[in-house]
Amino acid sequence: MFKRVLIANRGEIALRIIRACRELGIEPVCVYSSADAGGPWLEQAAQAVCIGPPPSKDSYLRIDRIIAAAEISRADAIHPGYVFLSENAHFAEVCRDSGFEFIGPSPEAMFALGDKVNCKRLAKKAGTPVFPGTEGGIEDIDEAVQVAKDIGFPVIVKAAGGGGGRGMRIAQDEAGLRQGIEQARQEAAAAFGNPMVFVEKYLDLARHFEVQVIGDKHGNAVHLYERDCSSQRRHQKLIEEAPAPEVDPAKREKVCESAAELIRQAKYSGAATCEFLMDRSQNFYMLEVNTRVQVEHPISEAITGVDIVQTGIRVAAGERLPYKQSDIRIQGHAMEFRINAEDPARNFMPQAGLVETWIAPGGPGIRLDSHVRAGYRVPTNYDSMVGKLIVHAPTREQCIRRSLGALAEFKVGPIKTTIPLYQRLLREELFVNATHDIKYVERLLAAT
Amino acid sequence: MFKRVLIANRGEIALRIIRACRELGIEPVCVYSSADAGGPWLEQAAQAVCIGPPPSKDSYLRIDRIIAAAEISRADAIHPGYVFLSENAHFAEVCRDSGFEFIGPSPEAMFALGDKVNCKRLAKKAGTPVFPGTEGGIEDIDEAVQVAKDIGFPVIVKAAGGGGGRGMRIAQDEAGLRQGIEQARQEAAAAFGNPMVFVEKYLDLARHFEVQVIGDKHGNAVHLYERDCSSQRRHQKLIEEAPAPEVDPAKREKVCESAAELIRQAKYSGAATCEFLMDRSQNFYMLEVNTRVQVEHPISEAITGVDIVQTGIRVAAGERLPYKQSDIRIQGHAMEFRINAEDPARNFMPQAGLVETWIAPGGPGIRLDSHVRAGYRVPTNYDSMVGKLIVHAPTREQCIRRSLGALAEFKVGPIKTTIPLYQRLLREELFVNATHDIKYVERLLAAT
Amino acid sequence: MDIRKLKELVRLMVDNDLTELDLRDKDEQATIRRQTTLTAPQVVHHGVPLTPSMHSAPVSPTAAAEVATAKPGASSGAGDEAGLEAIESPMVGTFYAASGPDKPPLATVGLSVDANTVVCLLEAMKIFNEIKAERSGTIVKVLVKNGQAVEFGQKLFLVRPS
Amino acid sequence: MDIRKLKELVRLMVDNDLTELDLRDKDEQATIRRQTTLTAPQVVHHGVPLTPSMHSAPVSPTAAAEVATAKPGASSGAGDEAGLEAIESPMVGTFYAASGPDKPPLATVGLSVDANTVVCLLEAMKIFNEIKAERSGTIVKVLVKNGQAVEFGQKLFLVRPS
Repeated sequence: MFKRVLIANRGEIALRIIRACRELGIEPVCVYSSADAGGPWLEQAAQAVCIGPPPSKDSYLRIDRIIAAAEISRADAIHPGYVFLSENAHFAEVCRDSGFEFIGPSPEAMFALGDKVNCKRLAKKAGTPVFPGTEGGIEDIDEAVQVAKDIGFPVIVKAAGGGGGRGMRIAQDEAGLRQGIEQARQEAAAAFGNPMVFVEKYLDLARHFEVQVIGDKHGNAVHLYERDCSSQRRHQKLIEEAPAPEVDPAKREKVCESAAELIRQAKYSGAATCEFLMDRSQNFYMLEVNTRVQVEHPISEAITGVDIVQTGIRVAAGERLPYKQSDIRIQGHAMEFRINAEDPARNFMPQAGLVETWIAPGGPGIRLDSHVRAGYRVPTNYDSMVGKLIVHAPTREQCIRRSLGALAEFKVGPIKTTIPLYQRLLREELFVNATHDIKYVERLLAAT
Repeated sequence: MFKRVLIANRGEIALRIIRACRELGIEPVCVYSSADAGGPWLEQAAQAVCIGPPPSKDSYLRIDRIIAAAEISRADAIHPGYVFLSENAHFAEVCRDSGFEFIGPSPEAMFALGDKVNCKRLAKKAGTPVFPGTEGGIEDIDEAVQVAKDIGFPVIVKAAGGGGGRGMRIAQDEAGLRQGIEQARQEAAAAFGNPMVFVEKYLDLARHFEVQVIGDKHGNAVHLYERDCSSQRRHQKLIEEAPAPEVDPAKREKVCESAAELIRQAKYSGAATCEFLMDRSQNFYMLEVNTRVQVEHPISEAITGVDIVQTGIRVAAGERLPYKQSDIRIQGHAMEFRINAEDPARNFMPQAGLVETWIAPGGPGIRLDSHVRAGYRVPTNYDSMVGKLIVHAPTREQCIRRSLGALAEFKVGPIKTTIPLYQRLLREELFVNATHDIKYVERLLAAT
Repeated sequence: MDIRKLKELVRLMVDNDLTELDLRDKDEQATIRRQTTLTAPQVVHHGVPLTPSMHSAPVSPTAAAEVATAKPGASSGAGDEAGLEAIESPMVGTFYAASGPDKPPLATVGLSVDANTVVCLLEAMKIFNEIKAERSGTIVKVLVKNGQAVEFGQKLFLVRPS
Repeated sequence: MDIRKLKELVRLMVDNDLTELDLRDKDEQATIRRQTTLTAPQVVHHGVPLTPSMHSAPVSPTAAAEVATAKPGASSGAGDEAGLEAIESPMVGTFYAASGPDKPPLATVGLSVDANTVVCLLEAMKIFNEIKAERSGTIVKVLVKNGQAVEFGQKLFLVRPS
């Protein structure tokens, strides 16, 4: 096992990793930017090294400084957390080349699943369901129409070289598709210098369904079942829950096992998440694989009893996964609420500044992962999440009730947070009945 | 189910019951003394009624005022919490007579187990192990000597009518016993007007082992396994853990089942605790039965997944126990630390006053039950417990590590608390190896 | 005298249609009167200060009571008008302004009171307790309504001391 | 120029016993020198400001480094003496006072410096970076020891500006 682990991150996830290290008998070392000097989580580290000024690009994204900090602190491994350098295969490679174990997948496995074309190819091999559609670019429009008829409308036309919404068209029927392909080709040619487009199934009222998987360096991998993260705004997850409500148990087992098989095929070690969309008939279509621990990992910990962060460190140190798939059972229901310093009443305006009041909820089934305390100043430089409230209860109904209680107890001020939004969403019929989809939050917000 | 429950208590247990009510869809009503006006837990109640001035005898112990508060708030049941009126059979009777369900046992069952002679008789019938010894008073000293020889020295001579340590003598051998009986008789005669004494087995290096049991009004009862509360000072529990470490599984099953049988025999409904001493050979001797929910109930909740407070309310409303004994399994290890506002460095001097700093620990496996927040003023009128830290982890070793981390994160000031004492005890070899006993804390404190 | 004993006495009276009970011993003294029709309470006096006077009538307290939501000290907002004193509730219960439904209020604005003037009744556990002004002066405001639930310390009347 | 590329260059040098490498293209410029014996680093100059100068020597950084425990701004306690300015570390690494083990310190108390005076080396990832005074004045205090680990923003020298 490692003696000292450097944590290349900040805030709540740095604190989460500190706690995991401490319990494994590892000394956690933090790096921090000068904006985070005095950050409460740093007190809990064995050592803290300032690596640069506030902007991430000059501190938390500076590979050379992070490696230098690992050198001077004599760490033997580096944990990237999430965001920042966590999905940067180059960083993983530099860590390895500099003699530090990267706590995450090998650069090769990260690349294999991070590249969408390669990932889709692997997924098909592993039996992981992907979006049907033309695989490569469209040469012949009639052929594209035939594919669309086979998979059923609506479909989406996407530019092969594209991104950012350009070169994309949603088609509801054949006429729309023919027109859409023409337009998308022109747009893609102009925008990316590459007119190649392809056609995939389009889902508009889907739910976001993601499978937590974890593998070791010995070819073992298990899934820890799934999370439903359909409560989103601008692709930012707000509420996550595990397990996904009202899902057919046999379909759940099948898609979760296919996700575990995918990371086995990729020779992947560490935690990963396979993200899917689930349509109303509970068909699954993989979106992408996140090759790191995720913000919402605690709800999977709650329902399975597995400590994902500790396991990630242990497999990075070469240990075998300490459990088999048959050891993993779903117990109860869990929800996570991302407490963001944003004002939901004023278009989610960010709320950096002094936190004067921070009264956290407690009691049975309540977990709070947060680096914040009264007197903490939220810096303007990083994301607005100031904590995660994780609620675990025997059933989904009880979890909603317990969550409403905890949110009512949770007092933060004078900065505004997303707490009132969650109090509203937990009373929305669509959410309560699990008939929601990835757009319901935006529809609700637009309607008011 | 009840519509509205009046909580005849304060502080953390009032908050615990509020949370349970809320999740059951019940409106919680609090009573409070004027010393507790503005108490943070009152904000979470549906209604709060001031019932008197600060002294408990004029407020939390005033049966008439509590009943009056139940009347004006139109409650249909009363929860006594712990301490105060919780083991007062008269109060239970007044509640019933006034048309309010008492959330706890019937007055008859409370009396049956609360009376030590009656309880011991029932225990023998149920197969619950009790202290061997003369059952009634001693007429003939030679006979007492023979009993002592049969059960083995040391023995304790106790006055039948006694209490408060008077009329008690510990005897290590026959000579000591003969002398002790004489002295105890004289002392008892003088003190209680009743010279009758009896002899029981005496344990000095025992561990405190208590079994959580819960019954319904339909004759069902289960145990939720045990807690070890050997870390005590002046009979006040400091650290509790569940399950008891290093106990033979077959012996555990047997004593726990005998405790469940005892409350079945007593036709007891609600939560109760059978307290035992356990000697080094893991023999058990019942001390008494507590006929209420206990301070340390959360660690049993942690290892069994059962919500004891909610279950207590449900059985009081007439529901059947929602689980059978075979549903109850021990999962992991849990410890509770009573955070008392006392200065361990200054002979545990009470520390009432303003809490300026209150930074609670968090993360996986951490539960905090507390009514305190920064800005709260601890009143001088009640006990010094300001919160309970409950830590759950897969093994005892991991639980100790996780607890050390949580205690290091927990910052309270300027008032002193027992946190530093626990940081010390968790590193004590006797505790770590589970070779401790009910006197080890006092021996350690005396040695420093 | 504990509640159980009192309740037993009241039950004895109801069961046996008694209308008055007067008990005295060296520590305790109680006078209980009841009416057998569904009318309002009738006031009684108590002897030993620590023993409350009581009156039992089969009036449903919950039907008459309004739920108290105000906090003591915040219940009127007028308690600290210059020179005024408040008569506060010494118990939890339901406020009755008069000693019977057909009777006039015991205390109205303008009434001169002294320490022993009974200004209202407070009912709890079917027992009616008379509340005295405990001071001399003039009632200037009645802060609670007939039938309203009150908690300990709640301000009932404002008095201008004489 | 990314780290991977630099590290590959250094590895290329070590593997092939090169002592100097000079690269230029339109965006980047790098000069790397190394010694093949276990001696101290040798200083190099860099051309384009954004490209750090580098020097590689097979010196174990962890063997030489002491763990930094001080917080920036709290590292000296002397940074705000009246009229004095601090030269702060622009990076994380190990402080070397001299350009070689047999060489005298680059900056000692009393030395007059200008903006371009190299006052020390900071090593990270086996690359030695020269640190300039960035101001004119006289060194009045050296705040860190040879071989000590320093973090970003840590005060290295106090200078009395001229």
